[in-house]
Amino acid sequence: MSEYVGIVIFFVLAGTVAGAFVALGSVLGPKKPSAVKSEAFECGEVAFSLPVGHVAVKFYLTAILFILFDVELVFVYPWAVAFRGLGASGLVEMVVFLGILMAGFFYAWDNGALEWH
Amino acid sequence: MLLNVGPAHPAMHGIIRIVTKLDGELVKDIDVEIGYLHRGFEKMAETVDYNGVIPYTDRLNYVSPLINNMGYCMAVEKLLGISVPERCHYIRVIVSEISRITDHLTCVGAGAMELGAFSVFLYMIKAREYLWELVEMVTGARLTVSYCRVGGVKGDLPEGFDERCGKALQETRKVLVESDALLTRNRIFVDRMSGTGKISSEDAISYGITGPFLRSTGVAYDVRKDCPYAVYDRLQFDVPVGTRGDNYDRFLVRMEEMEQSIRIIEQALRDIPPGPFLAHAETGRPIPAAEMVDEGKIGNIAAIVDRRVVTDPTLEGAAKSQHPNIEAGEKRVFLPAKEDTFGNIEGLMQQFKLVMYGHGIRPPKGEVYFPVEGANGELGFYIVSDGTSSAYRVRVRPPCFAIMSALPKLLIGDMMADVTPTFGSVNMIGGELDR
Amino acid sequence: MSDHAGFFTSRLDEALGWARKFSIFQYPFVTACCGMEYMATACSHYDVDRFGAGLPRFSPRQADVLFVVGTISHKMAPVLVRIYEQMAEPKWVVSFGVCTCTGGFYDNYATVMGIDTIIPVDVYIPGCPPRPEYVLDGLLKLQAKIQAQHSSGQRPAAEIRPELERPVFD
Amino acid sequence: MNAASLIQAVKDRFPDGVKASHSYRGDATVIVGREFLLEVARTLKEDPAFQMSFLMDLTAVDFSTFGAKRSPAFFSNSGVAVSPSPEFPDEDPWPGPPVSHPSAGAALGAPASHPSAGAALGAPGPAHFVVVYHFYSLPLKHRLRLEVPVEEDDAEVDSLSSLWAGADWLEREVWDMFGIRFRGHQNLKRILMYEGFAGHPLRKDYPVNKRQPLIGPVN
Repeated sequence: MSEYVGIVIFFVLAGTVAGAFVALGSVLGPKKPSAVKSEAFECGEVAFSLPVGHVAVKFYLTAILFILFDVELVFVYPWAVAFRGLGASGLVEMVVFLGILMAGFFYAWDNGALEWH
Repeated sequence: MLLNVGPAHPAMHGIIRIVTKLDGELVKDIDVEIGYLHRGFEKMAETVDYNGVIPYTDRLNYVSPLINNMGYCMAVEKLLGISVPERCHYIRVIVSEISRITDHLTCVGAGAMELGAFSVFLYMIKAREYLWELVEMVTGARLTVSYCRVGGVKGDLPEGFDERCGKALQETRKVLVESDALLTRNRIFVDRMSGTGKISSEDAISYGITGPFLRSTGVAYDVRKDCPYAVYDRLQFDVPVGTRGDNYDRFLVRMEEMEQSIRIIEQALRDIPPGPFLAHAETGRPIPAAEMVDEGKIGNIAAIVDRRVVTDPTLEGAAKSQHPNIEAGEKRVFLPAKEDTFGNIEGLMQQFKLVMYGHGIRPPKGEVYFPVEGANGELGFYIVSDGTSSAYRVRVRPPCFAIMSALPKLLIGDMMADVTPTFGSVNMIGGELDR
Repeated sequence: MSDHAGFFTSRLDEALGWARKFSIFQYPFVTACCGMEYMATACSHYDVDRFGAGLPRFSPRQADVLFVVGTISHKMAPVLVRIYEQMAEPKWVVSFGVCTCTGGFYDNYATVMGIDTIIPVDVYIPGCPPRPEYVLDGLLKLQAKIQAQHSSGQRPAAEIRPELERPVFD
Repeated sequence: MNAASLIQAVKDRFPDGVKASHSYRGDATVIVGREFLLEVARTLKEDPAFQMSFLMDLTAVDFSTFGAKRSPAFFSNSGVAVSPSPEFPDEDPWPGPPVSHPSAGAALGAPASHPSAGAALGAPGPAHFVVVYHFYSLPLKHRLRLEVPVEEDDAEVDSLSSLWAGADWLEREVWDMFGIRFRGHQNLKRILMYEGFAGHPLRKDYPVNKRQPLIGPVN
């Protein structure tokens, strides 16, 4: 139980500091909403169309690839922390895990998913 | 999607509006809208007299103001049919080249900053500060200098200019070497700059593009070499030429041109015809003006009656003796030395005839076109005169106007992120584009 | 009670004024030659960052001070007013250079003769272009104004200049 | 080739097209009738004798008040504008602004009479507008100026944007500033001023500080 106290204190501190800034900002800052202020800012001109509606599929593809390969890091971190205790078998498991991941990456790379056009 | 990269955008240097039709990140079509900094230079040039136009010419290409000054003054001198003494030609070449270096420094620095290389921007602006201190030493102002006059320049090069100029150029060379090391083989910079904003030399010529932009496509057209003016035909310098005509080549051409400009300045400083900076010592024992005034105040007339007053040759007015080094010896064009204006009636009459409204410089009726190599290309002044003291029509051929008209050809097919480096290397200056 | 509250709110005003004064996020609305002098002021030699105003924010949402730098033509005026209105309170306006103060020597059909005819201005920095030292002095005046301002940030109504008729001569 | 031979070459190519020519201060200048413009421009570009690769500059000049006495200074109440004669004697004087020939039936070989101030209607008098083109040849390194006189009522000239792409924006600016239309130009609309601006500012009859603000007072 005791080692979790550190994490709790960390989150409490983060919460209060962030909350304080937001609260002070909204309380002390003067607010004068106006019609023009709520419109989208497009370099000083009236925006043609807000970027609503369909977006090119390329953005979606890149975003998915990023999430795929970035989330894997979540598994690598605890492994790295407990690396001493796991010994050789832990190393082999991680190599296999990363191997599968890299195979997927090379497949995507080969297919040109990373190219933009 | 229709996106508005509008006038108030950091990459658009604040005054261009590009409406881009985007397909994802690809730029499909572009509509460029300019004119946000149109200040009516050509209309104002018709209301003031010939020397009054010079402050307006500083604000055309305000990054290299001295080149505009020289271009306009040489055009009016061609209209008048007078020529300037040797030393004045050399002074004009020196300050024009200093101004060209500051223009390239600002352009390359801002271009690199927009790609994230902020430190290169800080180094280059530091180098520009050294050169601006030099310009301030010669002309009195950092940016809006109005140094040139029809028929000469405002004042001679001050004493100790050579050492200060040598030091400043050495600092600039050091910054150029640093920036070259930082940028030229930098993987991100090369990837962002090479291949984007390409234009072929035929298109460039058809659009009327000149200057570093045209030279990066492989055409070696430089007004200083093809139609040499001032003393450029006596100075050795070569014209850097690119091959592919993309942003990276323009960056290399500008960096090399700065090196050539430094070379020109050193040659010009070496063989500038010597004109005495200060009044000749042997004709009358020189006494500083302030001292003379003090002596006069306490009534010690005997000490000052045969002395020759010495005033600083630049800001307080040109000392009489070295005045002929910098003016065309044409009484109807150039203001007399301060000592003459207050010393004798001829000087006072000459001053009156040049300054009073309706008098001033009155060239014959005629029209004249004079091209000069500006920092962005051929900067031409077309002047029509109707014999009165103010120009009938002054037309500036803005070099970056042609480049901007080719912007759709540069940007269509590139990605949205390539608009910034391309626009950085177009070096569009609002004052010159919209006049 | 009121002076006690007064004591508390004036302490708060001073604290707020001090906080806002040294964390100016500026929106450089750069159009013309003054931009070169603005670059020189913002860079390492004259360094505006010493006064806490070093961070340019190119979106009106995140900017406190609108630096209007360079001539504003009639074609640019609606853009300037729109950006001013889209800035979040508390906001200030600095008119940088004589073209923004009074139109400079471009007294013709194309130029707005002074931006205080279209938006309220707090600090005027004359000069064509103003030397970096003028700009830093203008910044100090702005900081004094921010310090002395009431925490609610409302400012005296901007006095638009009286309508002066000018001789139209060709 | 130098100015004289260049002018002579153009004259041989278009004997009736070229109305007049001069090389004042060494600038080879040819004055061409409006209907010959496109032809002359095409030959200047494609003919190996000229090879004018660059259309350097395209502008216009409003000669309506050329030579008229200047208005007195706004501060001088004497009502008399002092404008003494130019002090620079000129050995080869400039032959004056281009003379416009009435478009209906160009009088062949009309004498380039010295520009008399009050030209009778129809008689060749100084043109109201002159469209000025500056060409430069990269291979042959020579420059030529082409002037096309245009009248106020139908101020229209052929567009060169089909020959040089640079002409597109230059012509839009001349339309914006002078109100001279260009036949065959794709989208001839204002480039420097805003759409709501009435009038053409660089004309001599447009006062300097007549403002039409989009926002804010008129002062």
